This record gives sequence, C-alpha cells and structure tokens, in this order.
Amino acid sequence: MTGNSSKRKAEHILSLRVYLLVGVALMILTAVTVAVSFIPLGGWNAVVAVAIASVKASLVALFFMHLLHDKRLNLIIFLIAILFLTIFITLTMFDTLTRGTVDERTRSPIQEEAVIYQKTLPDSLKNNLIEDDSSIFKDTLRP
Amino acid sequence: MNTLPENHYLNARRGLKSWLFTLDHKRIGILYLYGIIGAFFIGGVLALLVRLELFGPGRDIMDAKTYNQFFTLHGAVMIFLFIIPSIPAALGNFLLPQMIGAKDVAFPRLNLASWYIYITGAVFALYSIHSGGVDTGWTFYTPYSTETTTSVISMTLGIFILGFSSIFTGLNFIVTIHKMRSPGQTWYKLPLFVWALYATAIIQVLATPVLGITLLLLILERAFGIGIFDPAMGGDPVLYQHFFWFYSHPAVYIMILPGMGIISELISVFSRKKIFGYKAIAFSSLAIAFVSFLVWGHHMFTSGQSEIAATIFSFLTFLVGIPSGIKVFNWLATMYKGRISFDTPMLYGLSFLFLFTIGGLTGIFLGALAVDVHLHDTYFVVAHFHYVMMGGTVMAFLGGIHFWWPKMWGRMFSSFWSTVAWAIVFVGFNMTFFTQFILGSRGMPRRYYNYLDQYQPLHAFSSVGSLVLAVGFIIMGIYLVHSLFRGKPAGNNPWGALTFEWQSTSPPPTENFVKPPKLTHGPYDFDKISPERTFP
Amino acid sequence: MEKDKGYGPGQPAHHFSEIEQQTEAVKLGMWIFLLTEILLFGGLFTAYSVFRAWNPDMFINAHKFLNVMLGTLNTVILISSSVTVVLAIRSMQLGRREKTIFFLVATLILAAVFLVVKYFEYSHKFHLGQLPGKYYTFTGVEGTNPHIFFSIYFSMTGLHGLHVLAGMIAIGWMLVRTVRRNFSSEYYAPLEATGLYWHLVDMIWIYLFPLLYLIG
Amino acid sequence: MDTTGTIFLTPGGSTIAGEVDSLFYFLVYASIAMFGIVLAGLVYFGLRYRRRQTDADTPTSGRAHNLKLELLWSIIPTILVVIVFIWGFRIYIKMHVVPHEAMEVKVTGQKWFWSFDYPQGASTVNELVVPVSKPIKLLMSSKDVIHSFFVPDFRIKMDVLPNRYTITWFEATRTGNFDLFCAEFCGDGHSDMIGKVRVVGEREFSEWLEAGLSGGEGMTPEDFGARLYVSKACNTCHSIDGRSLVGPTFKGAFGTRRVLEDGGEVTIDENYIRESILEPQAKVSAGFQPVMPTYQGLLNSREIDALVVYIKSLK
Repeated sequence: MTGNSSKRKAEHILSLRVYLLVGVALMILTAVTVAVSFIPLGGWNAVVAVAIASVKASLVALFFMHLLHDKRLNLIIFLIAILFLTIFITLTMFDTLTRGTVDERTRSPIQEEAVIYQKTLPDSLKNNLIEDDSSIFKDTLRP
Repeated sequence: MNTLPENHYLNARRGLKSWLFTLDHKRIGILYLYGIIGAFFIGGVLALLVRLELFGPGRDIMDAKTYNQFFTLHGAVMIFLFIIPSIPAALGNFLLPQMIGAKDVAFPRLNLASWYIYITGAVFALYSIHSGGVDTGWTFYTPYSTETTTSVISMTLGIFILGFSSIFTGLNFIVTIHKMRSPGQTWYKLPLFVWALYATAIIQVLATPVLGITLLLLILERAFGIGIFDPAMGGDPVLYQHFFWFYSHPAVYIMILPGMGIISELISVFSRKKIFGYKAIAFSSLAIAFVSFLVWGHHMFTSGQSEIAATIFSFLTFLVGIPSGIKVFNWLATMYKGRISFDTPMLYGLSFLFLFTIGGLTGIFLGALAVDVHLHDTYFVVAHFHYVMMGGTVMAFLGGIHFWWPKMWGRMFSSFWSTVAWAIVFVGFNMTFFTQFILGSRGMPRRYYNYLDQYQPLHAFSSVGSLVLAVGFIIMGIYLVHSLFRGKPAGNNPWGALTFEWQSTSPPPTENFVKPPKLTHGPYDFDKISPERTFP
Repeated sequence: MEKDKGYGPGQPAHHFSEIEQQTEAVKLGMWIFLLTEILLFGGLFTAYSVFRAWNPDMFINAHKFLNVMLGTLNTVILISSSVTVVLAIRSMQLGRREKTIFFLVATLILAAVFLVVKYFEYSHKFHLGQLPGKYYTFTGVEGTNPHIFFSIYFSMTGLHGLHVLAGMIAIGWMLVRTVRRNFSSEYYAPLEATGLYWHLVDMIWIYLFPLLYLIG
Repeated sequence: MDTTGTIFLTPGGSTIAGEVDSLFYFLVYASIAMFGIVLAGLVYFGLRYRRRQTDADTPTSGRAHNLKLELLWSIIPTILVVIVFIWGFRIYIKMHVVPHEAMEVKVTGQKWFWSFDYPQGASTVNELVVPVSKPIKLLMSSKDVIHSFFVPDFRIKMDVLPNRYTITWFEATRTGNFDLFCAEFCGDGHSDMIGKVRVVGEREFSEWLEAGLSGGEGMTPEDFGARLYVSKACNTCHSIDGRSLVGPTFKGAFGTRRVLEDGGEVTIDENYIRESILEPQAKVSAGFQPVMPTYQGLLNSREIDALVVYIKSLK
C-alpha cells in the first residue's frame, strides 16, 4: 500500500486459452439471452435478461479487466460503484412506486398523454371570442 | 530573526508561463486560490446587492427579474465556483502531498488540466450573465428551468464542465493518498485533514457524475423535450428533484468535510494537545460520506414524493447527524487540559465550533418531518445552510488560510488586524443570519423579491449585518495583501505544529522537501514533544 | 482519461519512486474514473427503471421497433473488440510489439463497424420519425408516451456511442505510442488503462442490449 | 392551543399547528441545552487552559480516549434524534390522512395567482374562504410550473405540481385572515403570489357562498370590475397608479395606442382588452414578457365586461 512496497510482483499474464474461452462464453451467453427473449416468461424475462447480462459483465470484469488477480482495492471500487448505483435506483423507486397511498388521485399524472399527442385544442379554447353576443359591448366588438 | 529561504517554489521559475504550465501542486493550489477568491468576490457582491434590495419591501434598487437572476447567480457561483473547490482544490492541492511527504500528487498533468477545466466551466457559467442571466435558482427545478427564457443551457453546461474538474481533483487525491504516502506513514498516522480530503474525494467521484447526467438530461429536455423531467411531455418533475439531490445532498458534505478536517488540525495545534478520538473523527468522516448518499429525499418532504419515501429519508437523515455530533464533542474534549492560544486561525476554529453547532442543530429541525413541512423553503433553511456553509466551511477555510498563509508565502500577517477582522466577520455573520432563523420560522418564504410589511424590521437588520460582514472581509483583504509584501518572515513552523509540511521551509521548495521527511512522531503527539514556535 | 503518458519505458515520473508504484497508481486512477462512468450511466439506468416501471406495456410495444438482429450483431462486435484489446495487452506483456499493433488496429476496425451499424439503426429511426421527445412523429406504437422510450433509447445509446468514439481516440493514441516504442513488457500502464476503459464501454453495452432490445 | 405566538412562531391557527409547535419547541429547548454544553465547554476550557508563558512548551496529556464519555455523547444524541424522528413522523401522518368529512376545495396555482373552486360551484382567486372548525381538504394542481401552497399560521405546506394532484388539509381553529404564500420559486411574480385564507363562522360562510354564486348581482359594472380586479388577481401584475409591474399599468390606458412586442401597434379598446384577457399572448405590449395566463374559463362574459368598464374608468 505505501510508496515503497519493495518488490515487484510477478505480473499475471493469463493464457491465451483463458481469454478465448471467456470470449466464447460471452458469445454463447449472448445467443442464450437473445433466444430466451423470444420465450414469453412474463415479468421473468427482464429478470433473466439482467441476470445473464450480469454474468457476462462479471466475466468481463474478472478476466478481461483482471479483477480476479489484481489488487483487491480495484475490485472494491468496482463494487462500490454498483452499490451506489443500486442505492440510487432503489431509493428513487421507493418514491415513484409508492405514490398515492393516501389518496389514489395523487398517484399518476392528471393528463397521461404528453402535449405532442394532444392534436386538438380543448373545447374551451375553440370558442370564437368575438361571436359571444351576450356582451354588453357587442356593438363595438369587431367581427 | 527569520529569513526567507533562498530557493522556494515561488521563485523557482518566473514569468506568467511558468505559472500557466506549472505541474507543481503548490502552484496549482495557488492558481485555484486566485480562482475561488475571484468567485467569492463576485458571489459576495451579488449577496450584498440581494441583501440591499431586501432592505425594504418592494423595489429598492432593482426589479424582480434582476433580483431573481442575482440570487440564482449568487447561489451557483458560491456553490460551484467557490465552496466546492475552495478547501479541497486550493488548500488540499497545496497541502496534501506535503502532509504525506510526497513530491507531488499522483497525476500532476491531470491536476493542471482540472484547473483549466475549472476555468472553462467558470467562463461558461459566467457567460450566462452576458447572455441574459439565469433566474431558476441554483437548483434548476423543472419545469421552470425548461420553460424560462433565460440562458439556462450556458449555466448548466458550465456546471457540467465544473463537475469534471471536481471529479478529477477527487480522483487524483484518492490515488495520491493510497499510493504516495511516505514510508512508514500508515493510515492511522495520517493527519485528519488528509482523512477528510479522502472522504471528500470519495463523495466527489461518486456523486458528481450523477450531477453531470442530470444536467445533461436537463439540457436535452430543454432542447428536445425528451419527456423525462417535463410534465407537459410526460415526464416527472419530482424525478428531477431526486436526480438533483442525489448529487446535491452529498455535495453539502463535499463542502463541509474538508472544513472539519481543517478544524481537527487547528484545535489540536493551538491546544497543544493530542487530538481526542483520532479514529472516531477519521471514521466519522467516512461514515458521513456513506450515509450522505441515503438522505437526499429530505429536501423533498413537501415535493409530492410518496409519504413512505419521505419517512425513510427522514429516518436516514437523523443517522447522518450523529457522526457530526461526535466530531464536535471530540474537538471539545481535545481542548480539555490543553495549552490554548488564541491566534487568528484558532479564533476561526472556535467560531466554527460555535456556528457549526448551531447549523447542525437547526438541521435536526429540518430533518423532522412535520417541522420541516412548516420550515421548508423559508428563510429558516437559508439561515441553516448559511450557518453550515459559511459558519462552517468558510470559517474553516479562513482558519486554514490564516494557518497555512505563512507556509504558502513565507510571511506572516498582522495579528492585530486579523483579530479585528475576525471579530467583525463573526458579529456580522450572526447579525445577518441568525435573524433569518426568526424570519423563516415566522413564515417568510425564501427567494422572495417583495415581502409583507411584518417582516421588514428583521430584513433590515439582516441587511445591516451583511454590510458589517463586508467590512470585515475588506479589512481581511487589505492586511493579507499587505503581508505578501511587508509581512515578517514566519520561519518554518510559526505555530509549533507537528505535521510534515512544517518540517520544510516556508515557502517550501519545488519538490516540497530538501530531503525526504522522516516520520519520527504522529501528527498530534503533543504529549511527547512540544515543537518550538518560530514566530514571533 | 489518464493524462500521464509522458514517461518512457524504464523510468518512472519524477514524483514516483518506482515504476511499479506508477503502474499501480495509473490503474487505480482508471478504476476510479470507471466508477464515475458507471454512475454517469447510472442516471440513465435510473430513468429507464422508473419509466419502465410506470409504463411496462408501452416499453414492450415500443421496443419491438428496435432491430434485434443489428443489436445482436453489435453485441458480438463489441465482445470481439474486448477480446482483441486483451490480446493486444497480453502481446505487450510478452513483448510482442507487432502483435499489439495488429490487435489494436483490429479493435479500431471493430469499433468503427459498431458505429456504422449504429448509424444505420439511427437513420432508419429518423426516417420513421422515431425521434426523441418533441420531434417524435411516429404513430405505430400503442401505449402512453412512447416518445419517452425513444428518448431514453437515444440518450443511452447516444452517450454510449460517444464513449465508443472516445475509446477509439484513446486506442488510436495507444496505437501511435506503441508504434513509437513508448511501451515495453516492463511498462504498459497506459495501454492497460485504456483497455480497462474499453471493457467498461463493452460492459455497459452488455446491459443496454437486453434492456433495450430484448424486453420480454 | 397556542394563540399567543412567540419570537420564533406566529400564533397557530389550525389543529395541527399546536402539535407542530410542541415539537418545534422541544427542538428549540433541546438545541439550547446541547448548544449550551458546547458553549460552556468552549468558554470554560478557553479560560481555564489558556496558554501561559510558563508552561507553553511543556508536553500535555496524551489521553485521547474515554470510552464512557464517547459512548455517552454517541448514545444520548442518538436517543434524542430517534425521539424526534418518531414524533415528527406521527404528526406528518396526521398532516396527510385527511378526515372523511372534509370539504374538498380544488386549488389551482398558476403564474402568479391561486384560484379556488368550491364543490358548490363558487370560485375565487387569491382568497380562500373557509368555515372555522371544519376540516378542509385541498386537491391541488398547477397549470404551469411548480408552486407551493404555504400558510405559515396553519403550519402546512405542499408543493403544487403541474399535471399531478397533491393533497393537503387543515382545520382552522379561529376566525380571521391568514397569509397564503407560494413557497416554490416560480418566476418574476413569485413574491407577489400571495393570497389570503379568510376563516369565517359557519353562517357567514354560507352567506358568502351564496353571494359568490350570484356573481355581482346588484352592483354597477364599474364596482363589480373593481372587485374583480382584486379578487381575480389582476392587481398582482397590473397597477392602477401608473407603476409598471410585471404587466403594463391600467391607469389611463384606455383609448391610447400601444406599440407591440412584434413591432405592430394597437389601440386599446374593448376588443383589445377582451382579447388580452382571453388570449394574452396574441398581442403583447413592447417591453413586457409574454407571461400572462389566459383567463378563458375563469371569467364569464359579464365579468369581462365589468373589467372593461372598470379599466375604461381609470383615467
């Protein structure tokens, strides 16, 4: 850890076989995840997809990025990144998924659709302003 | 009588180019110091103008539009250009390698690059003044920030760039602390300022990228209406607040933790006493760094987030208060049976204890759900964070500046005038901001240009306080600049401290030490040795 | 990325006491940088999770307009490029400079192919009006606010694409330095750091691919 | 219930205020106690252990631990904050669980005024009139940006979001006028988005409701317009004394010609006023921001007429 850690460690040079095997495993897993996505599993599809992706990511991290043999600190840093990302997603979704417990109406937007889909103006805006003849100024209003 | 050393980092090379292309961490620290003092000046003038406008209700010196731009700019400049880089980038850069007996930080070019990134970000941020100002508040809440006609993109882009500066500084510090410590200097022999910088750096690298993506999404929302944050486009403004505070709450600790580190140094040195509970202070910094990521939702108790989320965030918020409390008691215990001297740095250290305690305790008010509902977005919040940020970080920063001033320049400032300035700043600060606690709990909302007559006396009093504060800072500027030219040489160790940097000359040579320093004692072993003061 | 590149084989930079210390420092620095990258993308993953949880059906309907074939192709390309990068580093560890050059060039080509495929995907979507946000004009997706899916799609793949581009620049620079004989089996820290960065870019795509293209 | 108020808090006016104030004061006293300990330590140690010439360079005690003390100052604050959390949480739940019998008023925030719609059909702007001792539920939403509904005396605050409902409630304990603020920054007129909650007796409330429904019956158009000028919050942005606020003044405006933002010119007549009320962005006066909201649906024809007459009368 300190500046003068005396001796040089022998570098880990992984064999060609390991790299190629990991590469092949990644390809196979890619094929598997694509295949599974065409089998309807309901909500489980997402779980399986993320699980396979995590296995692939672990392979990349452990072998290609040498975390298996490298200094432990680098692995810890990687795990910290995952941990804080998890915190971010989890605590945010604690809010977004538990809204409206006290009153149902506060759960979702009033107008679900965004403005770009609302092709027509609301009726109240369509009224021709001038044609309103109940006004006491109707004589002075220009047509 | 002390003399300045013949060769030191300031006269090693001369000319503007030698500064602009320097890789010396000390010079980069000084460059940062110039930058943040400039930012503090701009932010301070804006604060004064805002306070003057608030002297009476209605229009005093500017219209609502200008006022809104000024308080936004005051917040953004003070936070992103001043406080966040203040202690880590200026003092930290200057001191960290010296404190661990290294020649430089791990990546000197990255260090210089981060200063240039800082300047670039500052240019973008300040360009927004020219291109129409920004009136959203420093929080850029959507949908206001997506629909206002002012120049939000320039400002957010500037802050996005500034984020990289902050990330690179943090990255550099972590690697430096891990890999560059001098032989025999184990973690528990590090000065607590280094621990504090370490905890700060962790937050910087973890939180700042989220600010980056938040501002990027905000820019995309403005440019393309991508619909993540803008309710009209199907987005959720409360989600924006989650994104924003995931960075900005930990950022509060980016601001205060290094200040706490300085206080640990000051209290121990000026009490000539071994720091009480070294490990407690060191680990509470790390604990704060971790827990600070779990509490952001307390900025949103009235925002429309779910009641369950609010409850969780409130609970977690109280957890973060405890390590801060532990630190305060540890500092107090350090003074017990010490040999306390009241030099200017210590005066700022003691003011920190005084003001930060008030700031911390009022934080408990804001963490309590029901009370926060009343106090949220009132002047109580304004007062609270000024007590923590200005009463905490800025006091610590000033303490640190005075403490290490002789190390930076080799010369000492006037003891008399520095005490006078301290007293004025302390009084002015309390006049300005304690008043605002009362304003806030009586219901005065923040970011108000105009206000009801019942708040006028308190507002006027607060404005007068801000003028007092300004006088203090003007005096400080004068005697500090004066000391650069006329100050008496301070000697290597004017305060009688034990950390590495005081073993070198003042100012130190380019590679910090003439010969590698030897670790013969811990940073706070005042029970074993009492080093002589070389000044006066 | 690492700016410290000026130290030749054998000699550590002036402020390091030995080359081992410098190599470790560069790697640690890179890992911290990768951490910031993960959290940068983290914001987009959070946005994705939140909106997918709100509108699961719309996500399913909208994702059908992404081309699984091209997505799979790009996944294979990126994984292959990760393999070529590790092989480039391994060659340098063994002191085979020519092989390193070969594998780096191969990586650059694969990366370029990835971007070309991405270009065809993008231009097809632009053509159909599946643009992000308010420029969205496509009408074929059922469900609420499908433009949000495409906003997220473009933000995620766009940011990732920028990272691919940055990675290509870094690898190109490493290629130049390898050609200039800046590295040896003793000192190749920048090469390794660049490799780490490239693997992260690959790793992020490994998540983006199923999350965007393979929704149930 | 606390109706006197202190230096820190104004007198409470709702059922929840008393509870919030108790916790607030608990916090004040606990904080004073904690701060007292720190301050006493600072002052006592500072005086007692001042550095003196004689002992300046002698070593000090190396004692840096005291387990009992450290446990004490970790555990006591922990207990205190847990109490505060639970206390705050219980009141917070009360703030959010609305009594069933509550009367529901729809609150709309927009730049820069509040409008209130009653279930009986009446509607007001910037003045929420409610009966005393009756729970009132507020179903709130915004038409533009985020606002925040804040009545300091009731100790309630809730953000008002665009395109989403939020809810808060209160039960006033005494009659009178209470300030209503917008507490979330919403632009140039943020600090003028001030309204009033008028708490009245049960009978007065019923009378007010009826009068509100009749809509200016028995008043001259000019008087009615003057009332609408205030009650519909025109006065937030348009003065009647010649000052320029967010919008141009009404004083002496009628019949004059005005340069528009797009370079055109227009005479201020009945048409222009009417159009500006219903379609404010159509012809914006030069030098002013296009920020006025439409009053479409908020004013009926008779009310618009009354306003036109009123503006005409402001010479």
